[in-house]
Amino acid sequence: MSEYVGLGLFALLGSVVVAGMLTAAIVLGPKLRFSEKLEPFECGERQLVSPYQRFSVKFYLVAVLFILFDIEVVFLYPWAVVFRDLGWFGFVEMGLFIVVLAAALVYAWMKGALDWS
Amino acid sequence: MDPVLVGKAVFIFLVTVGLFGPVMTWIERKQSALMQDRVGANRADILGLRVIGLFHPIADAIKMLTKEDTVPTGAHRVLHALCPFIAATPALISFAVIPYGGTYTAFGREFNLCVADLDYGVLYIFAIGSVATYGSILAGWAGNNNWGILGSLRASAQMISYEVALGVSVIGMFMICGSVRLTDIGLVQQETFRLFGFLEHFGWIAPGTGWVDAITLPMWGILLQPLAFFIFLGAIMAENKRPPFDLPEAESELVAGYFTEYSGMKFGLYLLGEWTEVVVIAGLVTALFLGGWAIPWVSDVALIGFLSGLVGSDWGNLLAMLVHVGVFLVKLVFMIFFQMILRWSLPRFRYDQVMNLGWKIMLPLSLANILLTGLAMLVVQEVTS
Amino acid sequence: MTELVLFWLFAVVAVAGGIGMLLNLRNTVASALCLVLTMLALACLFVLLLAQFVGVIQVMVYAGAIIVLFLFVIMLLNMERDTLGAETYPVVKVLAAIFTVAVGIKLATVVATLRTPWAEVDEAFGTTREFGQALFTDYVLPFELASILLIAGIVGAIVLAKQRLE
Amino acid sequence: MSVPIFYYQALAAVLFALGVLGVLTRRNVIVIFMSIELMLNAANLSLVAFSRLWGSIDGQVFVFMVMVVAAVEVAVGLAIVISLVRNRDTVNIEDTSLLRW
Repeated sequence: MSEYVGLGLFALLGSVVVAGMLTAAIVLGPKLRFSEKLEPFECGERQLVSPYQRFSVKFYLVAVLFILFDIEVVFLYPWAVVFRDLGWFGFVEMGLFIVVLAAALVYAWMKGALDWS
Repeated sequence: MDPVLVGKAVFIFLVTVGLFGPVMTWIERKQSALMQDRVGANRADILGLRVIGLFHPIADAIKMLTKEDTVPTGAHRVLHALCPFIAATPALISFAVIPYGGTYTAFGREFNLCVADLDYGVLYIFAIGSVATYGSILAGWAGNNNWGILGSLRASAQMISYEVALGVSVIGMFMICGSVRLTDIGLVQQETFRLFGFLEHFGWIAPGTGWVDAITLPMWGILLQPLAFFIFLGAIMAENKRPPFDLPEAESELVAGYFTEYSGMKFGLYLLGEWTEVVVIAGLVTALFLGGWAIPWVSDVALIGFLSGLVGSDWGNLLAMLVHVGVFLVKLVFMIFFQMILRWSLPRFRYDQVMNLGWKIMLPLSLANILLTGLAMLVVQEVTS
Repeated sequence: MTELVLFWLFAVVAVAGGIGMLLNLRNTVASALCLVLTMLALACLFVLLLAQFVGVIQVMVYAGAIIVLFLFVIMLLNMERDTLGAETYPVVKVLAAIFTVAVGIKLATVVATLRTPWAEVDEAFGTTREFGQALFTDYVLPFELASILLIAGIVGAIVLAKQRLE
Repeated sequence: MSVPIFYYQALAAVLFALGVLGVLTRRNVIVIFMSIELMLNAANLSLVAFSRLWGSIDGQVFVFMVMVVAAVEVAVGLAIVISLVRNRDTVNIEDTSLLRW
């Protein structure tokens, strides 16, 4: 488990440095606050519409495609590692898997889930 | 705790974050000056001493630290402070698994130049990178700003789109190396293959022909998987959201995108994360595709043997270590420079172009690349066995 | 000893994340982030149990993809402005609590009988290679069926979400 | 291994119970989905612990399958939520007792 000691040390270094910078900036910076300054930036105008609106469902479709292909990639990693041992058998089984998922991609493509205009 | 381990961790942390991170502001300006034929950043001075603008990073750091930290009204205060942290930390801690040298034995100790030689090395970087997505998704949402939230949505949709292409493109390399551990991948890339060896296997020429044995190429990823290399580089640059993929922060459209409402060091942390990620990308590309610490045609064993013959086994090993770290750093700097050149020479994509590139070009191509690589490997196995 | 300390650390974080998710009545985004905390703590526990590969995949899939999808939906639909009012009637709450405690106790009594010592495992346990060997030899059929499930998921999600879009 | 298997299983039980509590008491559909994820994760922890206990990798393979199911469930489930919000403008589970509208 010695590699995890190094990893933990590195993670600790990284987070301490970032946290230190954040706190240093909050402590060191000037604090002159008035309501105009604290308004959300809108190129000098008052905010007319709330940023919290409903957005296009396109973003959701991209995220769904992402999740399902992420799962596919996750299957590909262990497969790639043992590919040499599996030989033709492994090639055929992953070929089937990829073809099925490619069909899903084609379906999404045809349905226009990937069109941004 | 093992002092060697601490030394390794601190060394590579200082190099990537302490040295390259801040100096990137300088490199970026100097590089843009070079591309645009100007002198560039050279104003900051200490007592009249300018040293080709090298004091600019220091000036930047001081400026960032002493700027006011504003949190807009209506923002979610905790998340607003947390987001820069989530965005910057993953980049800083992902260099831990990248090896910057091989394994050496000197003075009765074994030195393995990788902070954490994990079995799932590359996946660690991908996993950490996927957590970094939160830094950009939530930044705009926490800031209560129209530009911010639009930038957030664009950023996160872009990042997740390219994460798929990124993950699929390296599979070919994993298949060839039979491992996802970065040190294993580095070792495989030390070997060489005979470019015209197939002539011999097909029986077209007699075995032992001199010129067939003489023409060899190192088994670098860029030579074995050229398509994967370009897809990987493009996808990982899109992940980092730097130009030409800087849609989420397009100044002319979205002010500053998801970090519109961030000032001072919080803003600086986004930049620091971005720059550190440039270094991590360079390191990862070097380790995966450019042979890591390897010198082409010279294997670790040969180099260590040669140097041991000159100065004895212990010092020979240490010298070889230095040489390898040097070679790795040269490749790293080259990749950083390459990214900078792309940044300043390509125009920004349109959003639909970015999404099309990820889903309709890179993903199918990299899937095809996997099948082709598999087929090629199996055929080679059949022929040679 | 170190292991025990680490176990308690991650266990506390995991449970705190779960509780945080339940108690955040107003802010769904904060709920989702608490769940991320639980997922990350669980990934660390997996590594502690030598399931390294599954641990890193846990981060990639749950923290990196599934919760991101949740956040997308919360942001797209702008749930923050929806008021849900009081969160169920007190009677239901009490009943639910009793039921939950009963489930918990039942599960705990079942697992409390486990006294088997940990098996001896070699270095390779839980590595990507060993995992791949098991998945692509003994579990080929579930693996292929997973692709059918995934394509069904994609089709279902697209049909449902694109409904009345045009 | 200084930590008894009981600890891991008890933690899994606690997380599962938290998930059950979430499903039973919360009315926000999205939070209910998250609670289901929590339960699936508790099951995952249990599987991984047993896999380590018997020294057999099979439990970890099952975790993979659970992840696939979780991903698909979330994708379709949240698509239903989106269409629910479009049609009825609510995420409250109690407003969705009608089977058709």
